[in-house]
Amino acid sequence: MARQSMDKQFIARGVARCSTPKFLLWMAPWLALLAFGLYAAGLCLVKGLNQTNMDNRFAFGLWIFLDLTVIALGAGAFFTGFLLYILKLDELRSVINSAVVIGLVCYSGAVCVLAIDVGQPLRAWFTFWYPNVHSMLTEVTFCISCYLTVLLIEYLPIVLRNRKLRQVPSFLVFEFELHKLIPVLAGVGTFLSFFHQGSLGGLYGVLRGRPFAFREGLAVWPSTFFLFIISAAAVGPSFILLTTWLAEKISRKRLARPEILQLLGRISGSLLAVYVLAKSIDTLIWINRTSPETGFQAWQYYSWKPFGSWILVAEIGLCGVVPVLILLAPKLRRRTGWLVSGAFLACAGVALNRFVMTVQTLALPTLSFDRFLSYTPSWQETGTFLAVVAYGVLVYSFSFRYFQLFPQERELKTGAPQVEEGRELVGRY
Amino acid sequence: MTIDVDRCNGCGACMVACSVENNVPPAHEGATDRKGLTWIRVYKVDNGEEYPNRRTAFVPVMCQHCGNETPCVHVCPQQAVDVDPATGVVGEMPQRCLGCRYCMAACPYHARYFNWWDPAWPAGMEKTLNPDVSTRMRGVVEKCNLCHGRWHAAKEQAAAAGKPDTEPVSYVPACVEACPTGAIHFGDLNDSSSAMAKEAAEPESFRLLEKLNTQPKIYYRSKKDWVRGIAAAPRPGSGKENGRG
Amino acid sequence: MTLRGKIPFLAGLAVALGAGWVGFPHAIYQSRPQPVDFSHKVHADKAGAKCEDCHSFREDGSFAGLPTVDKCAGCHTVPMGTTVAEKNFIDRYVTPNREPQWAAYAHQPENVSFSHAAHVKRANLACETCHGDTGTSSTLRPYQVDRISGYSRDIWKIGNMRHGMKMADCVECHRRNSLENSCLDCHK
Amino acid sequence: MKTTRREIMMFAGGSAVGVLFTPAPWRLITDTALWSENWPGVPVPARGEIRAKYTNCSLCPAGCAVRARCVGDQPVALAGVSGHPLSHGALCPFGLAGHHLPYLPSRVKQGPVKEAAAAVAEGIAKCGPAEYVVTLDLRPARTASWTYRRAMAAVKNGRYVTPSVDSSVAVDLAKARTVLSFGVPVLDGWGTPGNVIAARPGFRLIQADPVESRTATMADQWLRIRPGSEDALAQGLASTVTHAAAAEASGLAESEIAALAARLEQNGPVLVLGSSRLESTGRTVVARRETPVPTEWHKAAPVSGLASLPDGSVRVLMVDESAPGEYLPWNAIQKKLVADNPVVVALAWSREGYARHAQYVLPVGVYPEVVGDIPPAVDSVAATFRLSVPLVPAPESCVKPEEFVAAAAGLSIADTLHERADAIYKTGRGALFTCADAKSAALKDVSAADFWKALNAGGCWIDAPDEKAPAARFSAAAAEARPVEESELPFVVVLNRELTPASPILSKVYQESNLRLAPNTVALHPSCGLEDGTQAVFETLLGKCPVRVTLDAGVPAGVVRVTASPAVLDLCAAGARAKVVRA
Repeated sequence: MARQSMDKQFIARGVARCSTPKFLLWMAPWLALLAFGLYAAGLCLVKGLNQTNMDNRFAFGLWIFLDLTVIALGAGAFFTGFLLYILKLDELRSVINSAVVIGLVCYSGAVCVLAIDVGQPLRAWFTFWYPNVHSMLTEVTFCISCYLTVLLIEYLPIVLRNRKLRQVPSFLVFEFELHKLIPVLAGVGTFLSFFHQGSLGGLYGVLRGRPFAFREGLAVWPSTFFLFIISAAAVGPSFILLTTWLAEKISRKRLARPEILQLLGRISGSLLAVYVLAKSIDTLIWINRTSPETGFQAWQYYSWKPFGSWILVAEIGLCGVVPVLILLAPKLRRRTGWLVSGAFLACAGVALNRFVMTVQTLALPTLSFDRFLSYTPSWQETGTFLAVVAYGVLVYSFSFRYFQLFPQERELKTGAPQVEEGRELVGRY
Repeated sequence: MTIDVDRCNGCGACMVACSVENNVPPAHEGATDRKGLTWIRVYKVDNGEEYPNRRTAFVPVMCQHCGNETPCVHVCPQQAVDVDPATGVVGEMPQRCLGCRYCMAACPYHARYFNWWDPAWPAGMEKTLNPDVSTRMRGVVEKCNLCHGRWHAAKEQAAAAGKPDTEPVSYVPACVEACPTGAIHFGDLNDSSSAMAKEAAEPESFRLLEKLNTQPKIYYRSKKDWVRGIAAAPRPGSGKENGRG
Repeated sequence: MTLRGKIPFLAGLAVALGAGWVGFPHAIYQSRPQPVDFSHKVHADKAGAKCEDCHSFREDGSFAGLPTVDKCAGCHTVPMGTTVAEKNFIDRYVTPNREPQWAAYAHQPENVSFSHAAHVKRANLACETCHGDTGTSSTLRPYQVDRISGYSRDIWKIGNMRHGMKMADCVECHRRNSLENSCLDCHK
Repeated sequence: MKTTRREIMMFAGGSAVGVLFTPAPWRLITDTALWSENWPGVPVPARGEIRAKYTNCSLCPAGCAVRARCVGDQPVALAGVSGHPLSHGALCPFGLAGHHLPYLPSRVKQGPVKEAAAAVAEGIAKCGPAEYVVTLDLRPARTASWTYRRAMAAVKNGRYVTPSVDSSVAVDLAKARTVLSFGVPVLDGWGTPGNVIAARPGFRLIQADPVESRTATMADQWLRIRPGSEDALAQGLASTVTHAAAAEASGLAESEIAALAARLEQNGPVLVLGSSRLESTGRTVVARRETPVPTEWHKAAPVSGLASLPDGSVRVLMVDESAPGEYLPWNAIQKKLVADNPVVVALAWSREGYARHAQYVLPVGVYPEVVGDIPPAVDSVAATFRLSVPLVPAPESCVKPEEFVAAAAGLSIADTLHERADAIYKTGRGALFTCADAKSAALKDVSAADFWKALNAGGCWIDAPDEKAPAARFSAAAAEARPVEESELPFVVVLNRELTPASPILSKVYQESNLRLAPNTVALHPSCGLEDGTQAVFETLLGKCPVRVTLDAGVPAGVVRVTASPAVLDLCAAGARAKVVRA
């Protein structure tokens, strides 16, 4: 009882949260998953990467693919920050905290997985000490690690504004100081993440040895550099939209005004439109010039089953054009179902794009006498990634419970008694 | 370096000699042709026909030592790979490598290999390791460097003999020495008077995936048209797997 | 906040700095005495030996490094001096023809291919450039090895040396003289 | 005063900040990275003076000359000796890794020597009139072989048995303009590889082979005949049967056979390998002069084949497996053993051969641990004498096979190799090739002592060319493929010769690539219904053994190509029928 009341003291005033046991019950399965994942990761670290199903030909596997995806989805953090603090789009204040947590989760998760993905983690810091400035990976490493620090700093005020912690005067002061800093951080963050989202794209665009991925570009950057930036910026808001909606469903509360979500949808939609256009143009150039010049007829890439041309259609059409249409149509946007599915499609589209860039690139043969390869991740690989998912859910739930992720929640609460009712009932049992 | 595909009878002497020279460990029992360590690998290639028109050839593939925008060099985040301006050899430092495997994704010739396991020799066999080449550890990438151990030895002898370091030293890599049919030749491509440069210039010489414009320094030679055809991109549409070897 | 309030903080700071600057540099090295108390000085003066006389090159140009005991036996089958060290050396190693387990101060990591021929014969570097005044030392200091990496302390510069033998030191000199500077020139 | 939680936290904070301004954390991350360069599990090669030693490879009858690169005394790499008159500087993958063999995990290290000697003595003692004491020698015509023959002559009912009896028949590749090979791996380890490669431009190679073997790949003409139809084709070409019948059996077109017959007519001299039906022409097959032996050795048992022994007659069997040679299937040998506990002693360094069947397995030295001579290879017209010189010492526990057999027979032997060298020297014939300077000198110009010294430095004596060497012919060799026996098992066996056991480094060509067919692997046509890499069971009428399946379009449907490891040879000969089922 005592510790429950203790626990309650941490929960922000004016918002209702479920009982401690219920909360723990919710956390338990995720903790279990996390434990399992950490075991799998441990195996990879102790016994080496032979625990995975990657090999000399499939040098990158599940991990890189999902890292790219997760980071793209996490882009919401920087992009919302950008809109809010730089473009002064004030409505977004109501989701910025949530966005920051999402970003933090995605980036820290990705970095952890990367640390396991390399064969010699003890030497990872060489990249900082002996950087090869020509390597996109160097750019990625620098930007991601810097931006992660930024996110941590952005996360601090959210923590410090916790009801109990603010009682420590010095914390309060510190938080206040930090707050003045936030716009600056947002600026820096934006710059950094713009860069590494791009570099992640460049990662594959520069592979002149892999005509399927190789792209021409502007200056030192291949076109994928810019495509990744736009696509990330486009799905970032969508993902925040999705998570907010999920949080509402799970916690059975209204956390942000529908207008906000629709705004997110609109932003996402319009950017996605730009992306789809750019992507199509890029693809055409690639099919007609870039690829043939390297001696590879583009259509032959799609003659290796199962990666037929359907994958191109799915990526640009189904998961590109369709969500654009949904998210840009005010009527559909107003209907939560459409809005959410639109956002989901957008995210799926970018995930698919990352999959194509990583997995399909490596599966395709380059020499006339080697063969199309397949690869299925080992349970250790999958487990390790599940750990990241679990970790994400845990951090988010924890933050949601104890910190103010949705400033609007309090006023919305009074506006929505019936939901409140339901929660109370649930709470009692 | 030139490799006469018509002379190669696929015995594998080069692969063995290479592993012995460069302290490449025997396979872990879990290793396959996709998780192995073969700095030089002889592929069995056929023309896709059926008997009696079926023709087969053996193609040794090692690091092609690309000269132009060497794909692996500028992707490495921490300068573990470089091209020696003097020799044009693409060198790789396993002790600098962090095992991100980005270079492997970048290499169109699949000439780079990752140490998926700790290196292990049967008890006592570590006595037979070559002192001129350091053994690698698990979790790093390695590849052919044209037997730099032998190169060092040659340089040292030149130094001891009082020759100036401007003078190019001569040595042959283990695979060249081991090839019983003499299919592999090694020499200085820059020296246009050398037999090497002449061979490379002959019409029957070709390089793998030349259109990628990576300018490999390994030239293959064959009088057979279909063999020269392997230099091109995969035959579009042919799902047929001839990736044995 | 009052100064008094800061005291614990400052205390912590002081302790950490002390430990890091004074304690750690000692703790990181493990020190091991050489098997024989050998005096380079005596051999240089009395025997008039040059470095190459004992640390010789082989015909093929490779460097033999530390001499084997039979080389010592050339002179020391019976004591030449009166020192206990020499007597012990003869009893323990020369007579039973056992190799002393010398620890080479300048032993390079396994992945380094250092050619004495190139540096001594071609570039005419003096031994002292890298080995400091070991050649004139009258006693062998204990061999100090890094507990974690297992590398000799001399790799990181030691007192009487002009510079260490880290890669940075090699590269610095190679740059200055615009010599080879690609990885595999010096790494094996 | 009492310390508050706050003070402790501030102290911690202070030290945290402080540490960052000391070398400690930075040195620690550097050191851990350095540690990863030579952490446990990464062996460090021994340093030392580099020397060259010379020997001759005794792993197969070719006996190629070898230059060993040694650190101190330990060989770390092997290579051919360029300019060598026999091996022409070539070395096969197995020879290149020969210096690994002493460390094979499958090596026999200990053995009941005394017990075995006692058992043999007892066996000899109670050997009945119609019972035999047999020495089986897998590598005939060595000096050790002579010791065995003398020993077997010394014991009552002694017999000396070898897998193939015509070790004095030689092939003259240089003379041949056409080589017709029935499944003989001419370009893949047959004869002396270097010599074959040197002679290759001189002849047109026609390979009759059911599968696309490495030789078939490199041949000028590949005839893909039905497995087991070698004999029929040979008869067709020899016109002992009609071309139609031959075509019927071999699956070739009748016109093809006619054309081939015509070509053989025109492009003589023709050398026929792998079949005794067809006559080689133009003295491409000749009788080689014996490498001289001391006259007192001539009191020796004759060379006989296993077939010459009646079933159930062998009381004592001593098998010398020290030098790999042709393997006789165990069931053939077993038939010859007496019913009531025969004594079988295997003198072997590997557990993979007869060691699996013998009741006494005695460890012997392996190449390059032991000294012994290598008889001339089949493609060497002149008699030769070269020694395989030890590069590393054999383990204490090892026995010398010839000494064991001699002792059992009560024959006292001295330094037989030296004796024979002297016998050769007395003839004054031929020339001596020395490896270090790659020069040949007439034997007359060399002193006996230098001769012996040179031989122990990998040198090689080559007999003077024998102008009037009579044409000869091979007797039907055991390896010759016999017609397919009837059985409902789906696959016909085609054997692939690999040297087993070999260094683990051969995993490069066996496991880390499919360049060669690994000992425990079978190759099947992709249409066989099994996936590449499946673990399966290879089964014949005689038994089964586990194998890995690899698919190869070069193997016709209905044929299984399997590497002839002892385990496999115990189950089947070429042309046998087998099935391969998923394990």
